Amino acid sequence: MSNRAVPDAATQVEIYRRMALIKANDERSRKVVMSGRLVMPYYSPRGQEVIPSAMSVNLNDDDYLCTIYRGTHDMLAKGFPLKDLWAEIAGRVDGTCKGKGGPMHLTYPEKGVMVTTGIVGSSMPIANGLAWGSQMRGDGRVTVATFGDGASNIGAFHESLNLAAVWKLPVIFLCQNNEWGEHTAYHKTSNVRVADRAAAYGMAGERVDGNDPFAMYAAANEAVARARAGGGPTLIEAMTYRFHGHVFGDQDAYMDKARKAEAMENDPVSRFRARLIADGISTEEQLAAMEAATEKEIDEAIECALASAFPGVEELKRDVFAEELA
Amino acid sequence: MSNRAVPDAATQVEIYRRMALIKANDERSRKVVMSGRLVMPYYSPRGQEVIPSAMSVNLNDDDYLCTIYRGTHDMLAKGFPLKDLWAEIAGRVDGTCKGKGGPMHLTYPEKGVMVTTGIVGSSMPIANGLAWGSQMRGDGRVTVATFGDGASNIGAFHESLNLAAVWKLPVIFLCQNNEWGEHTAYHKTSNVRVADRAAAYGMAGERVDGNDPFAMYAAANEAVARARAGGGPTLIEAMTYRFHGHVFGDQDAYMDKARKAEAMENDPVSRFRARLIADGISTEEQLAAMEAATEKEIDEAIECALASAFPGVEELKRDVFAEELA
Amino acid sequence: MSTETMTKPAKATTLQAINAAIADAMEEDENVVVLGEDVADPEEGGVCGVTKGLSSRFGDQRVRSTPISEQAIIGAAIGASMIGFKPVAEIMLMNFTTVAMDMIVNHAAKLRFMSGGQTHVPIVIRTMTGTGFSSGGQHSDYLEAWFAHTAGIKVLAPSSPQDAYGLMRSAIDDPDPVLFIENGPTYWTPAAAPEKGQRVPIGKANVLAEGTDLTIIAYSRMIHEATPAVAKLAEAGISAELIDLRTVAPWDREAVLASVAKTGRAMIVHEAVTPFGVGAEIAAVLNEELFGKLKAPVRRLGGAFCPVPFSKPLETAFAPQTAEIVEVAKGMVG
Amino acid sequence: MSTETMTKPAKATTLQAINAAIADAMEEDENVVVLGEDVADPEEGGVCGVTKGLSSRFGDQRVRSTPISEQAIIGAAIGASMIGFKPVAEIMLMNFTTVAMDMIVNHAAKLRFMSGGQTHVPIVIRTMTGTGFSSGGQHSDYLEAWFAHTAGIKVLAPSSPQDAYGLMRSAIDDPDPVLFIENGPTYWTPAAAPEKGQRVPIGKANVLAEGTDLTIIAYSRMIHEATPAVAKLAEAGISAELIDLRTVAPWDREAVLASVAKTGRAMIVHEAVTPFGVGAEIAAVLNEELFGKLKAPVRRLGGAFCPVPFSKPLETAFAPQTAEIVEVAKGMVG
Ligand SMILES: Cc1ncc(C[n+]2csc(CCOP(=O)(O)OP(=O)(O)O)c2C)c(N)n1
Ligand SMILES: Cc1ncc(C[n+]2csc(CCOP(=O)(O)OP(=O)(O)O)c2C)c(N)n1
Ligand SMILES: [Mg+2]
Ligand SMILES: [Mg+2]
Repeated sequence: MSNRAVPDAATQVEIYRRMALIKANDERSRKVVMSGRLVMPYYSPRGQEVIPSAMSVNLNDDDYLCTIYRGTHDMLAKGFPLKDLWAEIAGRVDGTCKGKGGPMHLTYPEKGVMVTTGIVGSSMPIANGLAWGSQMRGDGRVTVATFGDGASNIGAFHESLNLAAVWKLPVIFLCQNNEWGEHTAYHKTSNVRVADRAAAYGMAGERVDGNDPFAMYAAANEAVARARAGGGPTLIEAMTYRFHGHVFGDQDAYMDKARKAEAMENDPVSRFRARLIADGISTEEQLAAMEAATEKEIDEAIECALASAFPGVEELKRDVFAEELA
Repeated sequence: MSNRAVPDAATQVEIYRRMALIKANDERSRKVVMSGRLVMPYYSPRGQEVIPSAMSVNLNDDDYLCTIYRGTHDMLAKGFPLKDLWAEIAGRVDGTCKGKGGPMHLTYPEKGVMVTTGIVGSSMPIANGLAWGSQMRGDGRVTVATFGDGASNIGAFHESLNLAAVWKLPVIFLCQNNEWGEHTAYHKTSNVRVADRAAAYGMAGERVDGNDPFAMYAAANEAVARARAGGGPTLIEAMTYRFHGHVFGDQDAYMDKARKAEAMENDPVSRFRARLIADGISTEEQLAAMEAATEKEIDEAIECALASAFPGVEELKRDVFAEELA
Repeated sequence: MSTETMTKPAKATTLQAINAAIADAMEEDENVVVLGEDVADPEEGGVCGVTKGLSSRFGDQRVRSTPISEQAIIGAAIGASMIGFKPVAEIMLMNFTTVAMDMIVNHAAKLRFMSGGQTHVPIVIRTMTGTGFSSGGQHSDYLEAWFAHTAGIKVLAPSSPQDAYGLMRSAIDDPDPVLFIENGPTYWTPAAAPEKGQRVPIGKANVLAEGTDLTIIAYSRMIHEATPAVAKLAEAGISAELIDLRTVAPWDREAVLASVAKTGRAMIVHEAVTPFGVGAEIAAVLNEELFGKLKAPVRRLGGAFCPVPFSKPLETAFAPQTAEIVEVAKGMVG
Repeated sequence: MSTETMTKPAKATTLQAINAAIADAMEEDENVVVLGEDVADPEEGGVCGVTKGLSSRFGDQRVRSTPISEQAIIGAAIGASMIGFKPVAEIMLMNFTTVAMDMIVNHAAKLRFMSGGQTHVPIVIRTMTGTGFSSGGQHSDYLEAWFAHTAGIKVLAPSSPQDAYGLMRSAIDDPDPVLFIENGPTYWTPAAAPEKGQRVPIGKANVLAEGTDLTIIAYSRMIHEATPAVAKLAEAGISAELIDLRTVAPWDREAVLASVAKTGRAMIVHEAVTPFGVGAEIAAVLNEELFGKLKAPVRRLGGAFCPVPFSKPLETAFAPQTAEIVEVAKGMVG
């Protein structure tokens, strides 16, 4: 494990940029929902910023991602443009899905964001198909399926990991273990670590500290290299913690307060920020400027979104099939 | 492993009796279907006689069984009466299900045969429910779910094993690995042994020679003891071989001839028969008499079945709900 | 709401009514058990709290939170029900029945028949759905027509706290599998509280308003769109009869036919997409049974034929609304 | 049957026609791929051999036998289709769609809409079903009404080798998901062979017999019960028009309405259970569109409202038969 890949300075900064973007976007999202300016089910990814950031710096735009309702962090890390995202969650016609998909179905094929699903476990079977396509084409692309700890107990997980292993598909199963599936603690729903299940498919697998950018980068780097080299799938269980309730409005009384406070104290975003400065990789000024730029981008995206029109009812007849319905 | 339970002489004979019954019944079934006297999809369990025989001698009548289309061996070993069975597969009103279920849905609660399913994987979720009931009642009963190697790749397997492990249910997942799922060889559908998957649930599990009555008895005995003692579920992968095609009529051209010939030469029924005599546990005369009695019983069952009437069309309105339909 | 306060002539919400119905059934019969994701109290009795308080009161064995494993949930309910338990299983949202269809359709609904009556499956499957939460395409579908098209399972869809209570009690009493459809957006709407122990019979519709010009047949949330429509129609001089189906399968042919025989006109309103929906069956039967006696074609108002859209104006336009009901009714009578 | 022999004015079976259609499509378009349990040649091209020869001819990558994992099968098809492949996925029997409903309904059917048209899912899901094999309750169901009630997926159900070929070609051409329902018991019935390359348009019914007294609307195996019924009715002096729907969703309203407008009487025949079945939708539309113009109530003949029974006399009684069609038709016209 000592010879694992280490992100260079520029990559570290880039990982941080994505993390900071995710954090800022989440804070703004919660504010906007809280204020009632936007009404939507909002699943905060706060606390899970490292995972997709350290993963995605190992990916190209044309690598594929299948993510879930709790997925804005995955998408933003993959390069999903803020404007297309905000207009979509505002239900506007300029949204990436013309407002028809909403926060649980954000899609942006240009950056490889192929599917966002609201059905637990369902990112995985479809990810296999994308990976199978890449395998048939030999285009060297990698597909990442993200999902939660709770999703590791559903049938689709099993069928998908098995098929991927048998077919040696270039796919990465990225489990973000935030300790909770809605109100239920992971340890109440399984006797084992998620990563332990890789062995049940003859697949590479590991548990990694998903809040440590270096560990996460190394795991992602190896999994991506394995997939690109035709070495087949990898199951990564990235340990993290969900800072907020399951969905916006959930008062999270079921979450242990001390554990939560501890996790928030160890906020991976501020920790990594401090480390970048301490290690001389970046400076306070540089990071502050980056963060300010991000805030501005978010401002603009929200402004654009709210200025965009709502789709007309004729959209009910469109995109059901290729041909518009009569 | 050296201290494993060994069946006593009477139990050995009883195991053999069940095996011989299964074999005789199978041979007769194939003959009857071949001749066209009965028309039904018939899934021969020939070659798999040891598994349910060595399992069921560890069970009581009120222990539960959920089995599958390829299940007459499981049922007969559990005590399913031949007459009720034959009348059912003949589609007659005296059949255990009045002819409405047929060979894929044979049910006989008196002997604990609760469910026979034609959907791959579906014996397991329901077995959990029976076991959960026993757990709530504290009645000490054990539930056995049997299924094939191919079924270990379907979602229901995963969900069921996980739930059983987390809830510590008194259930045994008995995988009969006959190397084939329809026309597909198991090794093409999974990179691992079925038993290796027990670890993915924190469950006891082992692969055992399912054609060796001693090994199978020991594994079954331990699993049953564990379940009765509140020790939770066990996954047993019992290795065996399917002597015939998937379903009657399947010419099994896809099966390797040498492998099949070898398996048939090592017919577990004749092997165990010879051993019982060699070990002085029984004699040729005793076994021959037993076998003759079995044949007679089968004769009678078939005769009864064919003498029974077909159900009337009014049965289409019955048993849909408790109340007859108008 | 405790079950005590329920006996007072008070208000209750549907959420409270369902909670009370399950609690009262559990109190009376120790074989009633509850399972599903988050249903126990350490998990807050479900994301909406429908089963809140039950595990604290009746214990961890009888009220069990499960992993996210819908096939395992329904399978466990089926197995336990076959040996005398009366499980109330939750599938959090109706769209998630899609991952448990084998258990529901091939097993729960069929085991009685396939076993020739030797076994039966007295389970209640609670599930919630509906437009209005801006949840989009995978969390809002009404799929009752699928189950109504399946022999061996009953389908209930109450629209009020009283019916929710009474139908839940009847569902738990029932010896066969029952799908119990709850509408999310109206969970918290208060209305007359149910009486403890009261049953609403399965298969019996409820005439909510009597009228002579046309019959509006609806269920679940659509009752709340149809009720104001009836008032508006009255203002316009049109006398509409409103029937709350309550049970979708087996639906109350007698009550519906009697009403439409009287009014001569019928409109069916549901939130599920129109084509091949519940409205089709009712329209087909009405036309067959009242052939030549109808004064106007039977009309169906259902959801638009598309996945449920996210964007608010589209989501609102997707499902039938009061104004549309009024307009169509006027067209029928005028 | 090789695709060459198909161009001759020969006979072919539906099984051969489907095989040829897939082979011809694979030959023309390298993006056409096949997956499912046992579909490759080492596994004999499926339990009935529908895909026999394809993996030998087009290679192991393009024709893949899978583990028994229906969710994974449909998921893989969906994913590959989103990036330009045209997967033909097999779900061995229609009852097994129950374990893949989430993938089919929540994903395949909805991704185009939910993505605002950015992605689409051009997959064909082949599945087989039908009474007649004595397979009992879990292997014989017609569930087409479920999918017809789902926006975003098309449903085909051919009754002849020519239609099977032509519809399969159209299904593979189609940019959206298509459920292709094959009837098992008529797989081996020979009839006029299809022409190579011929398409049968999706959404177009076929008038198999012209008549003036009533219209019989059917599809899949029921065509083979209705065809002799038309002959028997002719003997009795009743002129029946027989429409093979071929596409269940979107069904050909124009053709059906035109025919019934002419005959004034309609009967719908399907093997699926009657309540909430496809017949309900057609009856509802006919009554709405031809209100006051019908000479008799629209009749529906479907499967008995129960799981499919095993026992032969019951299985036979379950599904509509020629004699019943004749009898009902006589009652309508007489
Ligand atoms: C099949 C299915 N069952 C239940 C749900 C309801 N549900 C939504 S999110 C969730 C918890 C998922 O937990 P986990 O997989 O750990 O992901 P996280 O939300 O923690 O990111 C549940 C049960 C669903 N969406 N799909
Ligand atoms: C969900 C589902 N998919 C497919 C089938 C078709 N099928 C019936 S038996 C079978 C093979 C099962 O193999 P295995 O589990 O090894 O059991 P065996 O037949 O060898 O006893 C298949 C694919 C089915 N019955 N159910
Ligand atoms: Mg989680
Ligand atoms: Mg097998």
